[in-house]
Amino acid sequence: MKHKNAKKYGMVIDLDKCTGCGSCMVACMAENNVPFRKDESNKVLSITWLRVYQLTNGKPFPNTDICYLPRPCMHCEGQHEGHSPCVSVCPAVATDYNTETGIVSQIYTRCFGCRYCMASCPYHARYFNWWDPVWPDGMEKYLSPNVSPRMRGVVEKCSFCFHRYQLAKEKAFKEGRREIKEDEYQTACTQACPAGAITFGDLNNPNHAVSRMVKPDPKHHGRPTNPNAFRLLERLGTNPKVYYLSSREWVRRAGDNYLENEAKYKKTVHQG
Amino acid sequence: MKIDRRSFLSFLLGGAAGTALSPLPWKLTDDSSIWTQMWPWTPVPEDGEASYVNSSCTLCPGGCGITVRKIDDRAVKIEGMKRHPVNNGGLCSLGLSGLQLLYGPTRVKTPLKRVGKRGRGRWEKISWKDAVSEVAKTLGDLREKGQSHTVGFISGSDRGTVPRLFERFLTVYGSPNLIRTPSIIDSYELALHLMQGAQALPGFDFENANFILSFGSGIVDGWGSPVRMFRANSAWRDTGGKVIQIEPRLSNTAAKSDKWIPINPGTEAALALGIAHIIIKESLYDAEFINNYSEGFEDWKAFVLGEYGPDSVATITGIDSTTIIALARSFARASKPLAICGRGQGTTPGSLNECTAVHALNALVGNINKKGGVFAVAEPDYINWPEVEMDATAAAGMQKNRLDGAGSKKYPFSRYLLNRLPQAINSGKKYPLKALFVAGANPLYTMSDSKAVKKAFDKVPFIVSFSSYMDETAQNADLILPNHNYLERYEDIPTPAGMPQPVIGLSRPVVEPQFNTKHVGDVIILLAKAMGGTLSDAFAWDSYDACLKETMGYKWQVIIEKGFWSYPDFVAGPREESFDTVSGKFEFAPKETGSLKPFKPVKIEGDKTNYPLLLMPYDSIRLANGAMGDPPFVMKSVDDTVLKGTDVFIEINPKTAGEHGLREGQLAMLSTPVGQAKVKVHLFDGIMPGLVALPRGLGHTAYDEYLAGKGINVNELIGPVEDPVSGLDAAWGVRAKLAKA
Amino acid sequence: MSALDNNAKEIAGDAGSDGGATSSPEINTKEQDKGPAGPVILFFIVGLFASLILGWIIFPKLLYSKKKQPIDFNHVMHMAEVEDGCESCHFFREDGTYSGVPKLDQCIDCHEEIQGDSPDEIKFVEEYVSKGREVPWLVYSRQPDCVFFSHVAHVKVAGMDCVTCHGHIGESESLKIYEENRITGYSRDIWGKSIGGFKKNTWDRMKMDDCAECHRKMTANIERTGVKTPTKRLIDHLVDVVSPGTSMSEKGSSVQTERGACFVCHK
Amino acid sequence: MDSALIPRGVKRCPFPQFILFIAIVGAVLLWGVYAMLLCWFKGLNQTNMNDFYGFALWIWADLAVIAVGGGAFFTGLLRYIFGKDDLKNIINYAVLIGFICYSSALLILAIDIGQPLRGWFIFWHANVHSMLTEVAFCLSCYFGVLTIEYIPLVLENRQINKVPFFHHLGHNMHEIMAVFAATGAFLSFFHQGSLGGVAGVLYGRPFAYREGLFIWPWTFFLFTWSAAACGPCFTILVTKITETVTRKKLVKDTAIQLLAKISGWMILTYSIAKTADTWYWATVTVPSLGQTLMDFYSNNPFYGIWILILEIAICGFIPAFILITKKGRKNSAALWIAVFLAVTGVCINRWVMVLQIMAIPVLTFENWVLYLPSWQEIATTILPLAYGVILIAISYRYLPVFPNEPELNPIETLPAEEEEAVEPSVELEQELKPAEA
Repeated sequence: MKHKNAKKYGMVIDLDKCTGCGSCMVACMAENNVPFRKDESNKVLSITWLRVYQLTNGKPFPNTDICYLPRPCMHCEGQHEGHSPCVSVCPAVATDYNTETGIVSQIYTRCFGCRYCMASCPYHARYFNWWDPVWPDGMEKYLSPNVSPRMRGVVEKCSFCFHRYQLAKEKAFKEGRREIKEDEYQTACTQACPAGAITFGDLNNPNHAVSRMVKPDPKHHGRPTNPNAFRLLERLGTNPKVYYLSSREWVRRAGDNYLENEAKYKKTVHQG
Repeated sequence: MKIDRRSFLSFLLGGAAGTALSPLPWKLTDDSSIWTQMWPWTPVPEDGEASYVNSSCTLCPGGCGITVRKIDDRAVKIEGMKRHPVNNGGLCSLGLSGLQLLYGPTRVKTPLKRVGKRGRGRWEKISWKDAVSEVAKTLGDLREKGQSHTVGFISGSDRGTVPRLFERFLTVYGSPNLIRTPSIIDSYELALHLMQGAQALPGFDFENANFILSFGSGIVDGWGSPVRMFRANSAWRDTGGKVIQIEPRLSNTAAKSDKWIPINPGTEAALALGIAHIIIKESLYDAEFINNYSEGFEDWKAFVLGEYGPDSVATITGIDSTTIIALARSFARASKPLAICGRGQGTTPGSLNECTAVHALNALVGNINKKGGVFAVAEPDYINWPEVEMDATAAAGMQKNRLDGAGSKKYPFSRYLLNRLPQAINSGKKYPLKALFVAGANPLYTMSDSKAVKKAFDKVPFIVSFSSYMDETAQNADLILPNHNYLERYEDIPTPAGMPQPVIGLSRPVVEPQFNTKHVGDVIILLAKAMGGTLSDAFAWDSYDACLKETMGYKWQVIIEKGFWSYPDFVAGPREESFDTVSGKFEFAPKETGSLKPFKPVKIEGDKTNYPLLLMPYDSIRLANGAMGDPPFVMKSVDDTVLKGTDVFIEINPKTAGEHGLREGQLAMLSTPVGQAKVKVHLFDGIMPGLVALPRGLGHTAYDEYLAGKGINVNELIGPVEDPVSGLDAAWGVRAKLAKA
Repeated sequence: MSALDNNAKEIAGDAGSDGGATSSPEINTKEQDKGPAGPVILFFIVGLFASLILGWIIFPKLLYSKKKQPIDFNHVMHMAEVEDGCESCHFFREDGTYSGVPKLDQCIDCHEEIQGDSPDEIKFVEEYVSKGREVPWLVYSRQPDCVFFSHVAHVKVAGMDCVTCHGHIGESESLKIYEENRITGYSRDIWGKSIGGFKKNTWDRMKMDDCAECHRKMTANIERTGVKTPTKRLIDHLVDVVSPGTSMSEKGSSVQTERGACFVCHK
Repeated sequence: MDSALIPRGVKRCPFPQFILFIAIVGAVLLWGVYAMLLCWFKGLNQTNMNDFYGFALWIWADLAVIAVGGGAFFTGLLRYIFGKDDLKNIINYAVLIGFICYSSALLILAIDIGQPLRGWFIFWHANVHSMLTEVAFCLSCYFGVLTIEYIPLVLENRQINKVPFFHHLGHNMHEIMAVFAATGAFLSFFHQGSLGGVAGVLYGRPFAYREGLFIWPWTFFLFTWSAAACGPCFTILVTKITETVTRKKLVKDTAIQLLAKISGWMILTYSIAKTADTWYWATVTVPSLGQTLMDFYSNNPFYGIWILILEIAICGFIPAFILITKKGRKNSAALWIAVFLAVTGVCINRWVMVLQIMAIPVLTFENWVLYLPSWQEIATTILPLAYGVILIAISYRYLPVFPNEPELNPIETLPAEEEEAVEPSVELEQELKPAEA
């Protein structure tokens, strides 16, 4: 159902600007009390809500090209609002889609660790706490009270720094406002990106930078009409709220699966 | 009454029914699940009042402004300071994870004195009083014996009040041996000195440039002030600025650039001169500048035109001549061109010839001290302390030649030559080093040819580390006098690397000192006072904080409020006053440097027959390779094609790997004339065949378990190569061979 | 299993018809039932009551440990001294966050010196104020770490009073014993004093369901589209009990539960 | 020693031999229990699962045991609803196998979740949209039904049956067994289907997402169908194994043959449906998502196209053809091969529908990730196997699982006098013994 003033928070990541420096990853970990272990080189066991992938065009020297692609949770909207791949499969309502913000939440204390949501997510944006989170003695001092540390045995993922939305709301309430201003709510990665490659805001607001950058087409579930913009795995119909910009054709093509010699956007059929 | 089986069964049934009707099972079920939600071993961060403190990051020379979020007295997050002239809100991954250093397990928590053999990691805690008096006694003894010059001091910087305190101390004490850790800045300072007569820092007006010709500089790999470079790079995307990246490997910078031109490693100087050749031949240079403000152009012109035709340059560099010609034209025709050098992060100074050739390119297009160009930025002159009074011992000590040979007849222009120190100590030709102080540096990790460095350090009988962390150097020290962490102390941060206008940042205590540490400035003052005499006189301040406040004078109020001091009305002097050379003009061919000698590539170690490959270290912004190592979060961001478990990957072209019969992920033995190491193979199309690249920043033996013991320190495989003019380390690689392991 | 089985004396396969074959056991049963029927039921009742007593009376005593507050506190006396009611001490910070239990800083103005001669006051000043130590209050209403509760949304926006959730603690002259759940570590006030989970007043319990209960009522009040008949209300209620979230009466922002989205109150 | 407990008319091995056997299997069981405790107390880091393999060996084992346990519901359905009386001779064993399979599945699920103490959230905070919720509810309910179906058999133990209450309870339960069988079949239909749905609804995973052909997710029907088809094969297989181990004929051929024949036709129709589904998926669904069939079966060392051929052709059509032909199923060796292949086939199907889904990268810049289970995972997966063997051994020894056994294995000698003591009800018991009474 539609709410008055409903927001649809989304993100635009300019891959031409992204340098792959990893600041977003670290800002995210620092903001969200993400634990770490002695060896984090096994990436299928490493909790990185936002992971920066390295893409290569596969061409031999000297025509090789690489591109970095930061991948937070896509906060998929699905084919009808809230039918993201993960939300409907959770047997205990531990993950939820909020129609007021468009954010897919994860409630760690409700989650009992069946990992069905992980199996459902094609982006591998969901992470399981295989271990108890342990901070070296004294280091738990930097933990933020605004995000609860997760216990062993539950799934966690990017929340679009929802606690920042909560804090912004509290401030607005204190000042007698019911709504927050656009710039009051930013994710930690957006804020930290030294290249200014990430833009975050309300996709429902046609005047906001995120809308202007990608020009989402509301008739086609927000598919970008900017020819340089794309979403990951567009044709699965997950309808992500994270958009990417790239001036390089091969990068845009890497965002989805295409048959050989296939034109870029073939009309796809989805059932939901 | 007989209790038979049926009665008992009946009792049990009743009990079951009653239990089901009581809250017991249901509440226990609920509570046990709540227990899992509140496991006592999962920490619960305490809530409190949020506040923000502005400070400056000193983890690298970038000088970013930071805003630290606090909850009551805990620092919980570091963010980039909005509207800071360097970083305007952005921050690199190292800066973002600073709290892991502040609260981390690698902190040295109290002064430590070595027990047993050096480097064994056995320590005893000692009091600050004892520690200072022990150092004072050692220094006093040396001074009494007239050996004050045998005391050395390695510092990560020579700018700002803290390094100036070191310098002041050594001067009054009587040792010329203050050594700054090297970087491309050394070469640039020399180039500016020789060509412009300036004792200044190089400043680059990237924000106003629109055509960047980068000779391997990692614009987005941590060169200069990293966050500022990221911002500039993004601004070029918006404004249509172009970046041309010249290097043999597809670095992140190369990938982000508008054009990547692979070049035979080590031949950048030739390419710069080749470009100059075209510009001169086609008269694309800035005649106004050349005619009015330069000297020696004709000689240089003859030299360049004679030796550096596009075809011969093409042979040297491996870049075809049409590309060179096109490159030269687009560079010269761009409205705001800017050429820069310093490979990767500028970790090594490199060849002086190369630096002057690149700088000459900028001069050729009239790009000196001009919007969008290169500036010679004078040190902000806020440190005006009373002159020191030196006693006879000090004067005698200061008369001695520096141990590293900087300023000697051989290398008259260089100020610091840390790369020559191990050799000087190991050869024992000059004089021994009897005591060594290390602050803001980790030479045992960062200096190349680790074995030789270790050997040299072993010969120094007394090593004092001021490190806040248990780094490699601290681990091998005799005494650790731990400095406050950068979030616990005051310190001024003068102009970050590469800034075109002076800025002074302020690092300030964000939290109370967590451990029994002391500001290194305070320790120097205490030490001076303990030694008495002229030393005591030269350090009249009560504390470092008092010293800093006094030094900053009227700026203090502003800097404490804003977090930095900038010179808003700063304008570079007119060109007439820019050059302080003998001629008063820009010198294209400073006679002293022999820059008119034909280009000879830096001779790197190893012979081609035994070592058919070339090993180049590469820099990644996700791997801190200076005095600081990666904190856990940054280690976490390192890709699994760089490090897997404890194995580091070398990058190698699939073609070269094929020739060696190596597959992706295979173990191999990498050998150089300096050392050998077991590595894993990562096939990477973006690297020139015949090359092998290894990342800097791994292979730590100190710090915590999150960093130590992972990968290889590339410095174990590569040694310094002296630049014939500057004496600085010009090595860009080393010959290598690879065998299946 | 091939060894000789010496029990097998009966020849199998002679299973005949089953008609009338059940008579003898039935008789047996009846005989047995008649005799000890009384004691059997008695045992049942004994078991029933024993377990009921265990569950309702002994269990809660075992489950909760009793802790005394470090010092006593008189809300009534303080309320008389301040002008702004609860918010005088339990105030909102600039950024809208709620300060909760006062820190020493707030007390120090009046309690720099010992006020009066109560032993608690003396202890407060000597043990805490003069040493600069915060009082380790045991907070009755402390919610678990996973809960995000916005006081400002409830107090400033919704205009609720403190009593609705916290009860009449402001009218207390001394602090009650703090009871801590030995398993979960929570205050007993979260589950409520009644071990059965029953409540009379809004402030008797502070579990999620209690938040939800009130929210349902409030949403209904705010977004009422038509008056519900008692039957409709009953049906809705039943639907809600049987299958939470499917009731179409008041939709919240959650796609899954159609109540308020989980992230509103969780972090 | 335990002769008083052993059903009449049958021969069992000596007690020490039995104990030795139980001890050996019990050791395996304890090994599994140890691994289980490790997983519970130390967490799932004991496994080799990872963020790509959120579902792995255990979920496969779960799906597989439920599929092969499907023999219980399908045999029950045929026996009680469709009145295939011949199957009365195997229904007890089918129920027992089903009971073992379903209790194992529940146990594995309890180990598999990261927070076992919160496992009940799936019921209390159920999300009705989730396939897994449906699985959990149906699974538990059907486990309840199987327990009810198993209890009468337990009550038929010679000593228990002496207690009149139990005797009557057992008798009355038999009377209403058709109701339970119907309930069981209904529940089974749903949870077998929802297990298929578990994979089929994953529209973010093109390999799992099987749409089209009338209704979605199509895996719902395929799973039910394959369980109904292959479950009885597992029942036959286990019966055959039991017969081999005990060196006795335990079930009449008529029952086996009937079951085999029905299975055969089920497998055949299933294989056709599965082929159609695969065809539709490969030619319509997958290309619409920009991929080709071979994208899922190449570029990795394990999941080649062979797995598809093995699953559908070798383990689908071949056993189907063997079982539908009279000659095929009459031939003992062929029957063995057929039921073995059919069971393998359904297990492979469940394997690919769990593990291959996880292995396949959907993002173009991710790679195949293969997985090897840790010993803890293997031990906990073997644990239900050991438990099943023990339960079968005990049931076989003490319960009249095979009503045909005394008939098929007449005992020549009549020694052992001690049995005289329990005279009065002996005849009655014998009369009541067959479960179909």
